[in-house]
Amino acid sequence: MMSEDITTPDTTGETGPDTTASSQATVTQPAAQRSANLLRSGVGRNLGLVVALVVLCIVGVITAGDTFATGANVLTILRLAAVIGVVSVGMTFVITGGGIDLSVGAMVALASVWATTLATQQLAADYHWILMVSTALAVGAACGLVNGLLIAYGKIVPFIATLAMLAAARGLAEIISDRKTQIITVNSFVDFFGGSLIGVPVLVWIFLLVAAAGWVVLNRTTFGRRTFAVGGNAEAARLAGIKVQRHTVALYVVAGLCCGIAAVMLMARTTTGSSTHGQLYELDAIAAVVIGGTLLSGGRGTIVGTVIGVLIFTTLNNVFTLNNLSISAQSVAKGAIIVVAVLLQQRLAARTTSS
Amino acid sequence: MMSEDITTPDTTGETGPDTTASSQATVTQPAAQRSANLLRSGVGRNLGLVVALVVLCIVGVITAGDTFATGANVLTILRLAAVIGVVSVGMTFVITGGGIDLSVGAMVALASVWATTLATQQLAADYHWILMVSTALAVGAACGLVNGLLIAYGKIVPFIATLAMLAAARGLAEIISDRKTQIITVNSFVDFFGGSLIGVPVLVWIFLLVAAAGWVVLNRTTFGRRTFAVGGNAEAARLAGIKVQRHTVALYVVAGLCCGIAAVMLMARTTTGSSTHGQLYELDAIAAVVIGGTLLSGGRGTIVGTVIGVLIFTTLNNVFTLNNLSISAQSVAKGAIIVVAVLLQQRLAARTTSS
Amino acid sequence: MTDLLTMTGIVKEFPGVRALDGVDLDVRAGEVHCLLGQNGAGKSTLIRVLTGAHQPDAGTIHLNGEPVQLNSPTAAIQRGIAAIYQELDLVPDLTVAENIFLGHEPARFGFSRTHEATARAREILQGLGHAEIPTHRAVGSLPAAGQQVVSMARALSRDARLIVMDEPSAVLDPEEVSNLFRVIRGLTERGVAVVYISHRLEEIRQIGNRVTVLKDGATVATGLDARETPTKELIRLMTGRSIEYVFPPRNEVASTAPVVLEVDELTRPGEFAGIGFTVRAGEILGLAGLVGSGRSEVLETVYGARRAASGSVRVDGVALRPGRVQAAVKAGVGLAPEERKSQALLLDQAVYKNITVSTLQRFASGGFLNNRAEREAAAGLAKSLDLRPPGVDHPVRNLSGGNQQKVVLARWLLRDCRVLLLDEPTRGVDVGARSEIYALIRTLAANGVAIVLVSSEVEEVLGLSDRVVVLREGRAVHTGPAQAIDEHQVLDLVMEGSAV
Amino acid sequence: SNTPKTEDNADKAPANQAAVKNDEPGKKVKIGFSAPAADHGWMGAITKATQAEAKKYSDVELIVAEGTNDVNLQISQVETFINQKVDAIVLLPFDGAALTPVATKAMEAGITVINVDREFDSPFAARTTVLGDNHGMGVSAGTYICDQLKGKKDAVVAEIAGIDSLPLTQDRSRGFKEALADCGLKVSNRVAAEFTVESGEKAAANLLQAAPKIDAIWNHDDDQGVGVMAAIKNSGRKEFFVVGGAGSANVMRDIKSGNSLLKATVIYPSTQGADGIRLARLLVQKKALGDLVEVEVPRTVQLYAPVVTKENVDQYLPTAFES
Ligand SMILES: Nc1ncnc2c1ncn2[C@@H]1O[C@H](COP(=O)(O)OP(=O)(O)OP(=O)(O)O)[C@@H](O)[C@H]1O
Ligand SMILES: Nc1ncnc2c1ncn2[C@@H]1O[C@H](COP(=O)(O)OP(=O)(O)OP(=O)(O)O)[C@@H](O)[C@H]1O
Ligand SMILES: [Mg+2]
Ligand SMILES: [Mg+2]
Repeated sequence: MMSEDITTPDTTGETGPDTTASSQATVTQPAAQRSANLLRSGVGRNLGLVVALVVLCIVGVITAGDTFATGANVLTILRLAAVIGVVSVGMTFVITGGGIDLSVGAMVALASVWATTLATQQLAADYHWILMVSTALAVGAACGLVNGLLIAYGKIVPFIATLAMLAAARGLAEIISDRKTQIITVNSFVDFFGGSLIGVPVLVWIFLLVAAAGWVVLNRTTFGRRTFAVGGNAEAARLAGIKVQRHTVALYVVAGLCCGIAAVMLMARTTTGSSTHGQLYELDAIAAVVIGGTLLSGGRGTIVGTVIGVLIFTTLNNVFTLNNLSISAQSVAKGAIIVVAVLLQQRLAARTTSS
Repeated sequence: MMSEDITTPDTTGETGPDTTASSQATVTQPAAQRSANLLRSGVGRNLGLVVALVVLCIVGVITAGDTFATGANVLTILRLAAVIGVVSVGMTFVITGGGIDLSVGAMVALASVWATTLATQQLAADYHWILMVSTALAVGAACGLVNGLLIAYGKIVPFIATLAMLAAARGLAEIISDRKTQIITVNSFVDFFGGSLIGVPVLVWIFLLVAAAGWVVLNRTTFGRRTFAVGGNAEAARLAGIKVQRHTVALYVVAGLCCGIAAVMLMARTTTGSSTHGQLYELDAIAAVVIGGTLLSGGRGTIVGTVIGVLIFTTLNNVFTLNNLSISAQSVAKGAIIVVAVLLQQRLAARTTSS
Repeated sequence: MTDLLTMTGIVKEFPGVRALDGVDLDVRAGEVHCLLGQNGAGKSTLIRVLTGAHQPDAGTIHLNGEPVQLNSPTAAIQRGIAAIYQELDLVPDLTVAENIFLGHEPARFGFSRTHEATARAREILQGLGHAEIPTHRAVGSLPAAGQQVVSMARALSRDARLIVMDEPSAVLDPEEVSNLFRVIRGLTERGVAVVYISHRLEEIRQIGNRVTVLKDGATVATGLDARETPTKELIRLMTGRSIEYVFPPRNEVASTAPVVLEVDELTRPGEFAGIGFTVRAGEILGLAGLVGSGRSEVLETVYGARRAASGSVRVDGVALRPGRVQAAVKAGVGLAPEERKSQALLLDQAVYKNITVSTLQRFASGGFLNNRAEREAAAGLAKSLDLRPPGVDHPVRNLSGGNQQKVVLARWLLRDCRVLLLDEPTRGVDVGARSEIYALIRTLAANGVAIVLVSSEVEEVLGLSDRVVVLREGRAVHTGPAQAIDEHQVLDLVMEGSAV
Repeated sequence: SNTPKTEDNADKAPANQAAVKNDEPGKKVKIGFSAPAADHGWMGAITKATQAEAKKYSDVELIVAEGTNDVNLQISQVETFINQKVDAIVLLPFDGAALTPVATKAMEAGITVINVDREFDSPFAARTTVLGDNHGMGVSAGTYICDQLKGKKDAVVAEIAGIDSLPLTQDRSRGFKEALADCGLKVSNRVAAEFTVESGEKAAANLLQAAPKIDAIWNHDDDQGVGVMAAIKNSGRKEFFVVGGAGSANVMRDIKSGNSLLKATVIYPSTQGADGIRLARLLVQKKALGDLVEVEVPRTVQLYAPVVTKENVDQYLPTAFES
């Protein structure tokens, strides 16, 4: 997208986007300084977002202190964030790799429906709920695979390929479920995923795990490094010997898998599978990813930013609900707050890097 | 988006993206050959799309011949295409210029609501319906202006800025209309825009005019050239002395203006203004633009392709409805057809250019 | 002669880097003023300040004795300053004519006058000796040299008083360079001033009047006579040391050394046909030819980035699957492509990540990367290539052009290749680093790597390779030992039968 | 109570005596309200009516959450209400089954849950359920059409449904089909819109092409009906009559005027949320529903789906919603 191009040059004349604090670091720096740099660069890049989140929390405390700052409310926010958060982690991979996935919501719906058909539930009741989970994951991954193949080998623009998947997967979900909401009767499934571990809901644990795994894979593995390369310059990646097509397929499978996980979480939360699940998740997820600082044109991505982005949106919803704003005013306020948060993020990021 | 990068190289080894028929033409070609080339390249680039549309029509004739191939039905398709078509023309400009606009649907809603408030309608009844039209256009252009300023000068990624506008404009539309459907009582307005000229509905004329104007501006004016430049390489455009920021603002104003026109058309079609108008237009418009061959990353765009893209989607709906297909089956079929159309388009385009 | 342009005390800081630290430059009307300096010395930055693309943090600019503020490219253009930038700034999907007139399209009431633009573009291209470039073709589909010509045409299309050329000759072959010089002389005769940047000192001697030398963002000498100042002195001013600008001695390739790369009857219609050669372990094969003779295409086809229509490529006797980069990589073939920005670099990524991207497996265990090992390996190479600034954590985008080229090269040096295909490895690299690169290439060969080298500098091809293949219009017209042929013979071979 | 425009239904019009007594301010009641996104007129009217109703009581504090079609978000809104320790929750779930667990959780936390319009699938999830009669709507519309077309054996009947994936749409269509079958008719053409004016216009335009001759159309929703009527007007066709659904004021005025193709509409009250507020208040304040002998508020209140025609329109017009 353009913004990147016109963002920097005109007034400041900068073209390099990634001049974080670490640029001064040399190879011989001591470990302490290196980790200080790491911290500084991590915070620096996301400082604005963190500040936006903190401001939002402060507003929450001031306007609805007694309920906002309670443990239960924090868990409510986290539970809400968990489902869309997992989807957004997958989306971060796809976007960092230079693609986009509009079919996430539809994949969540299809996976939830498929995993809650009578047949699957019967099997799960007879053997183990793990069968339902694997069905959801398999459906998600398979949809992702189709996306990936269409894009990498069929050479269809990601936007169109995943738009087609959106239509097809939701239609299929409707056909399978006959547009009825399928209720989960496998209690062991609901009990496990609806439960808590050390006071933290299992759903939140899953979100944390997925986010942590996503961070490690994106920043500490060859797979992640290649994702940046493919998204940053696919031709250069190809000439550097990276299997670009295969990697692209893998990225969409990751996104599909995340949708499968999200479907399981949503099934647990609602005790249902339905073709209407996950509506507009594509917009929510892309918004969280982009506000988090991942470049829509690929080549730059951050899981931490995505997680903060998701938290900003969910906290916003929570604060709105607590404060009983008029619904239409909520929309207007949301738009304004998004703009302010991004502007804040830019100003603060510019300050930390130039100092 | 990535696809562009991985599209070509691997099997064919081409890296130049635009090796259309014209690449063989030499400097000294006579005018006749030049225009033949133009035709060839125009058809060549859109051949697959045209074929897809024709196939669709053939399917329509076979499955519902008696009703499909009537003049009335063709006008129905065109009337349906008109509103989203005008929005898509505006979207083509924004995307060609390297941006994106998610707020089109919300702008249509806001413009329609603003232009149908009691006060505006009263004024229009007293003086002329042109007042309603100008209100809608002004609201659309103003929203576009805000988008443009946020993106060009506020340096907010287009995706986020227009997402914020989406929320804000729809919220504002709800506040103004108090969520009521505002019925238009100015008969002169409805009569004019609901009428026909030489057998063709006024709405279709407007669509044709907007598309033609869009084509001329994009392909025959300096504004159009600069749009390609800004979208293709914003830094190069800046160094060439183009005022990139101002141009970007202008592009979003164009998109907003088109939304204002679309709002007027929708008002005429439904005889109402409503905050629920234009839902998901952003996806529909982007899909039409992208399937038409405009590059989502900017720098390449075609109005003709966009128009064909819009027609494909509307004809698809029409054929489905004529055949009384279930909505779910429609979804699945739609996904499949999109994929097939794009693949067809690519294969055929590849053939015409390599011959 | 009066000074047309005076820049004094120009300072430009980037986060963490002081690119310009008090630079002075004065240019007279009608002269060719050469700007010399090592990679990263600040030449391009100075140019971008002059053209309004960057805003200086301090310093003054006078044009014709008047102080001016150049706060946007438009401002500079309006004052008659035009530029050819080092990184080609063209819009790939626009046509040649559209690119030339970008920003000042011939138009009436906003409607572009395509015919007028085409006619005028053709005129300008003719003046540059490139009437053959089709004005309606998308610039992105032209080879690098063609794009460079378009970039020059664009600068000439403005009625400029001062034209800045940042390494315009880097992608041009000797004939085209003399073409360019003819154009420059024409300009200066009309009183236009030219600021000329190049790392090729012999060009400075041919075309330059006066020289300004930059070092580490400061002017170290100004007003030197371009013809009289001894080369040694120039190099000393630039680098602070004296460097013998010669090629390192050849190692003898044993005739028993195994043949590593065999290319046989390789053909891609329209690009090249019937290309065949072999390279032994430790041997350097040079490909000479004019720009557009198909050298890059041959390399890319050998590498599998393009699919051959017919013919075969064997490495160690095993045929590679055509059109498969993977197959080549697996067999130990590496390609350093010619267009660093589009084909090689991940501009937003740190230097070390760019260097290790082809060798990730080496720094990983179980898929997990060891960043420290990566950094250290990259830093070692950065040091031996004299990368400036030496840190490996900067994004590559912020490096100067020559230093970006060094990063590309470092990537392939890091990899243990059986066959290394080098396309224009020294493009834009300064004299100091150049001799380091020559030495490195020789060392690689000595270690048994088979190397194919493409360069537009005939001297470099001859000086470095053991054997040369001369290409003309996609066909090999000569194959033989490098020592048995001299520059003139090569030029005769490549030009023979050409229309010019 | 006062303005009949936004509250009150025909079936409890005479309850004023008891209602007045119930209306006297009592213990303060904090009520949370959550509903799907107001992406169509009826849903907008629901929220408006609910808010208006709550304003009438000095002892009611209403907290309205943003409308959403994401069940995950709606669940978290209910969780937030629980955290806020509201006394009652009036919940119009996007998907009844999906919101059942969290509603049950709210009930377990001692909060009175009133389920509106789309039913939970567990009796423990709500204290009281207020429902429209979707199946009944279809039956009423079908019966009316049968009556009007009496004797016409091969009549072409078309149906313009609402959002097809909602159970309520499916219920309406089922009822319609059953009623038509009773008189030997069937639905010849069926299209689905999205409850919005625009989608109604689009669906109708296509439908009119698909069926060159029609005798009757049932349109599920009067707000989308504005678009349907616009499309019909545009086509210039007049050979059929139209039956609406939901019962907006616009449509009733059309029916009253008598010169519209719209001959009747089937009421689907948009006051269900408002009724939910009243019931919630009564339940929390432990009051009885006036005019019932029973001391407890009933478990289910199903609203009636009468057919409005020119003959009886005056009776319904005052309570119709302005969409
Ligand atoms: N946008 C930027 N951000 C940060 N540093 C920059 C930026 N642009 C240039 N630099 C730094 O400024 C210094 C001067 O760069 P410049 O491009 O002017 O060198 P140069 O003399 O043109 O070298 P070359 O001969 O390699 O082209 C380099 O150290 C470079 O890394
Ligand atoms: N100046 C030019 N104008 C138009 N077309 C050109 C020009 N130069 C080359 N071409 C075309 O490009 C093709 C190959 O160009 P390319 O630059 O890749 O060759 P090369 O020998 O590798 O030169 P270099 O080493 O400079 O890249 C040729 O088929 C030729 O037709
Ligand atoms: Mg430079
Ligand atoms: Mg080359």
